Amino acid sequence: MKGLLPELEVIRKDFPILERTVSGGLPLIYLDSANTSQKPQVVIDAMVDHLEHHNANIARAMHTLGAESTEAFEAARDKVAAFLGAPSRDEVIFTKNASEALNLIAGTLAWKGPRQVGEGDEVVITEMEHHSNIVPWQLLTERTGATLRWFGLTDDGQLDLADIDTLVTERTKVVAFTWVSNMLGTINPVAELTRRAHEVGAIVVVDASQAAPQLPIDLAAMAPEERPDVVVFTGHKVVGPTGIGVLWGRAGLLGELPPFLGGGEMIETVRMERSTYAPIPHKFEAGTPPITEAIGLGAAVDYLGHLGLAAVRDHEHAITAYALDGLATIPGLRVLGPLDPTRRGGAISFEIDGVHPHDVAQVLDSRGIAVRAGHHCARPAHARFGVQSSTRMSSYLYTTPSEIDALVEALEYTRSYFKLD
Amino acid sequence: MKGLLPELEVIRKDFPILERTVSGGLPLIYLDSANTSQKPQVVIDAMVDHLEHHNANIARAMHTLGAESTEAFEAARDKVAAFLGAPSRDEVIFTKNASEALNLIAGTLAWKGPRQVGEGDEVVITEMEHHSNIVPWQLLTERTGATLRWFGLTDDGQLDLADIDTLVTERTKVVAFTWVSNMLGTINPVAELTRRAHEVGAIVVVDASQAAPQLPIDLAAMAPEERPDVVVFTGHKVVGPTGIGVLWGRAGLLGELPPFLGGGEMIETVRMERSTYAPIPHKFEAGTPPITEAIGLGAAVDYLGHLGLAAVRDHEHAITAYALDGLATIPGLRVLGPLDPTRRGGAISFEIDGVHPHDVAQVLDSRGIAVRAGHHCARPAHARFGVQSSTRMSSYLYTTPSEIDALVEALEYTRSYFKLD
Amino acid sequence: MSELDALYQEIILDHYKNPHHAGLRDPFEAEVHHVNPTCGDEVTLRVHVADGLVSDVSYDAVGCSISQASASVMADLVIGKPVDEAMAIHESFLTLMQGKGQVEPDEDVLEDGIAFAGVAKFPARVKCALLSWMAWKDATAQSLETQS
Amino acid sequence: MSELDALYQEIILDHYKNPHHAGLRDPFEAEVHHVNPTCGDEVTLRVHVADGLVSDVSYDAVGCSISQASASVMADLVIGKPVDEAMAIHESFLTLMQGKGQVEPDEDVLEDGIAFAGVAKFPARVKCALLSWMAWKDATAQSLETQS
Ligand SMILES: Cc1ncc(COP(=O)(O)O)c(C=O)c1O
Ligand SMILES: Cc1ncc(COP(=O)(O)O)c(C=O)c1O
Repeated sequence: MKGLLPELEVIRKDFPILERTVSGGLPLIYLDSANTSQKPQVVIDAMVDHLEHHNANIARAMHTLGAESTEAFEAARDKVAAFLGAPSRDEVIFTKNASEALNLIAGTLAWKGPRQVGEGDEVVITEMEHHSNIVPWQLLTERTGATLRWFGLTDDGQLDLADIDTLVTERTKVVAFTWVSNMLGTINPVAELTRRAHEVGAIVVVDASQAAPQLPIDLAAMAPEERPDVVVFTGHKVVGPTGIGVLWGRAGLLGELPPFLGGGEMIETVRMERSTYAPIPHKFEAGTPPITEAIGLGAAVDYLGHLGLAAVRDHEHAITAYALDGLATIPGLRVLGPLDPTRRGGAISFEIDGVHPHDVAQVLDSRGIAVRAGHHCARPAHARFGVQSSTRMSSYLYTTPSEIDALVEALEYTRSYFKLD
Repeated sequence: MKGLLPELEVIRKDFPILERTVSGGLPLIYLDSANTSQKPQVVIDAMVDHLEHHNANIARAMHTLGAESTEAFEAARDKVAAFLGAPSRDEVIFTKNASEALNLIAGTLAWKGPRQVGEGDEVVITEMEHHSNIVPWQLLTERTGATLRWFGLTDDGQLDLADIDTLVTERTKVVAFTWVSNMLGTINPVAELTRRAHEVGAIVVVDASQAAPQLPIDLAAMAPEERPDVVVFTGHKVVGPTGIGVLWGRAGLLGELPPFLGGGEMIETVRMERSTYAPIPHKFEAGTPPITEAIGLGAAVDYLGHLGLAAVRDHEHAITAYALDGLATIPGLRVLGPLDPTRRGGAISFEIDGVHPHDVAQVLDSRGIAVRAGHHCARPAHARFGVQSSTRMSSYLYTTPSEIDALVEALEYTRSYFKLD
Repeated sequence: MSELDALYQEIILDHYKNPHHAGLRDPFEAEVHHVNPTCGDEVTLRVHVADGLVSDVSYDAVGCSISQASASVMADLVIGKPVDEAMAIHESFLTLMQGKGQVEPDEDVLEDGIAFAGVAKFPARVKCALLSWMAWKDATAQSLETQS
Repeated sequence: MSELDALYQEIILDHYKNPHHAGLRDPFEAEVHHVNPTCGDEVTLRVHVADGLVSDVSYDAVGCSISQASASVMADLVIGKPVDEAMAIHESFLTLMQGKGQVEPDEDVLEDGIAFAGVAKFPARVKCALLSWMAWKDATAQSLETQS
């Protein structure tokens, strides 16, 4: 098959969990990578090496271990900056996950400052967002008296940009949207949306939680008017650990925002009456950061960089195309989202007439196949397509065509198990 | 020496980093545990086992790995609940560190709800707080128009409770203080302060970041009027990983607070117009939580429980008493904080006439001894004692008397290095 | 029997295909709406209590075979029973579900409900089986309050 | 020479015990206050620029031997120099400090400042050595703005 990563079997050996068996001895077929990715040995080893040999708190510590730990932590920031092509490494803020990163922006916009959102202002999101890119904006607008608006979706799972000029206006203070949908797989037109939002002076927040794992990103190479102001992603979906997320933000914007969490590390001077704050990135990193996790994430983006994000994307395209073909052979199966594999990400949500997604997932699990069933934290997008929930398969760089064959076969079996023929 | 942990040498073998050498072959003498503690093998192994064999996202996943991961994560919550003697396991919220936990409370009190803080209301803290228990309250009071007040300190490093009745009044909505000071070592009278605050209807927030590692805590055993409403601590100081903290809160109070971060997992139903929220603990756990880190923390509190917190406390007392005696032999050395070892925690900050703390720490580091120099994120307490910074030694359950001997000898050497005799 | 077959007992699939007492009916004292936030399964459920009896339970549910069948079996079991007895059946079902497969179900009490014994071995599905039971308990408590 | 002795060169300890140009003086166009948030070291620093020359630098500093000595050496080096040349010296000191011990210092440019070469091997102390230099750069930039 064209486009697959070379030496796929060797790559799979990097992931210890793929040796595992489930359901009484069946090999694990992990097709839930849009939920969380598996971890290569090199990421686990980087964390263990830190814990066993270099563990210390950072910045504050004046001793050898402290210096080693600080250097490793800040080197992880450099690696993440390189991964994103960030114009400056100080624009990379470590958070606990993508959700916190989105809340950081939405939360600070509520408070006094040049960017404060208030009555009469509007925030524009889309109907295909993950709950983590909906609820923070609901909280912001409810709490400040601003108005939340959103792009609807077309029947083939694209953003409906027909109303763009009535949605994005001078009242718009923020436009927030996902780069790649975790449910529909849709890849959104970041440059076009950003250009339009910038024309009206809005800031652009892009949720790259599903994009970062599978698309090359080069912020510095984007035209400034098409470059989002904020891009977030989460460590555990890019073969990194849990407990760490990333917010990249344009330095000028981050400088305008008031502090988010207060505490150690984010200060310049503290007096009981009043404190002053450190410059970015530290301004937004209160307390002891996820040190081991940042180091693990550094190893993770290095690993991806070594494979090459373009090669990972091609692999995802090849597997996704193959999967779409296979799924098309199942009677009564409907894919939700775009059908052109080159214009979508690797998450494929579908329903099967007559079997509830939970029941599909259960039968698949009994065959060793891990998929997700439910609303995938995208309930409004499900409602838009008139469904309560769906089954989702999501591949990643370690997925093989034969795993897709096994999925298709198991779906046939599911239909017969529930006596649908 | 009486009070030391039995089989201390065996316990030390649990901590791989203690085998390390620094500064060209010297054994590591780690006296910076109040900054962050070292990790036993069993904690590292629990994390590795999860990453290599059970990694999956929790709650959302319907497959075998997902069920295993969810069970391990929720079992960690049970372990933490047992560690604190929490009245209910649902009152245990995982955060990213103690700082986030404190910001969670301070942050949600700014918004509409029965506990909302506003103009005319007062928040009372103390002059010995860590910045993470100062800045969140400064942000809350500055942003809402409330007033921040604080307890001063006596010359021997105790809270000055003389003004308690003028400080804690019907205007007081929150009283927040540290259980054990990370700079002075002072153990504060939690029961007394809490009773008084409850009399005026204030909620009590206790920062147990330094207490949890070294004192037995049993919330259920406390008289309700003396039991704080919120207790927080941080994973990395209780031999657990970074990236995880704990907020225990009385269910009734947590129910009254509006959401903190919005996103996946914390919702009940999401519509574009409006969302409803899950009950605790999930209401306050937006996004993918620090799963591996929670599992590591579970192993950590199990490890401490196995040693017995009373035994750990006794060990700390014995080492602290021995250290105070040793430090008293150094000319020109002044300890900041209480001198009675049984009434203080194991962090000892001091200054030496004629040598700046940085320079002390540097010379100690060249002898393999790791201590902290600076303001230890407690700048107001330093200002109170008229110093810019101090040197801090902090022991833990793996500290031996001979390490204290080495410290005392190295301090003598420091004085001679800087030609102070 | 495979674990899968133990989960999807014939009884469950029958109730799923032909749910008993489905649809929303009058009269009722309380109506509740419960969701399983993990997967979005939902149930709207009404309870009518009269003379200490659970006179009617009616519902509108969207969800998987387990949650649908469970609603059907629950309605069968509690309709017409004294409230106390129905609550005891609820308790007994709850114990079965939380027993991780170690609890032996009592057929005299749970009737068709014993078919759910296999569900207890699938932690992720326990919530499905309990959704309508929890809704029923909630609605019944509210009904009793209305009356008092 | 041990690493410790390389850090605490005699020259550094001398400047620490007897800092040059210490104390705050008039006239000045800009006064800045810089802190090292990690440890709380502070410097208040004034710059007087006249006719393109750094006419005076005066300061009040609290901190460790490295940060104190660095302020003293810095003042020695820049006072009386044309602003451009002083900025070049600043650049050269910065390069030395960020060189992780790999950069060879130029004694003609840095004079006593070469004693800080050993500091570059201690990442945690680099900030100490740079505190007053950063304050000076900031204040000088402000002075020039005031004048234009
Ligand atoms: C008393 C006290 N409170 C709060 C904190 C903050 O903990 P963290 O940095 O893990 O948020 C610390 C430790 O740094 C502490 O010692
Ligand atoms: C598109 C998208 N946004 C945000 C998130 C939230 O990431 P996290 O749960 O790590 O905060 C996810 C994944 O769950 C996602 O797929």
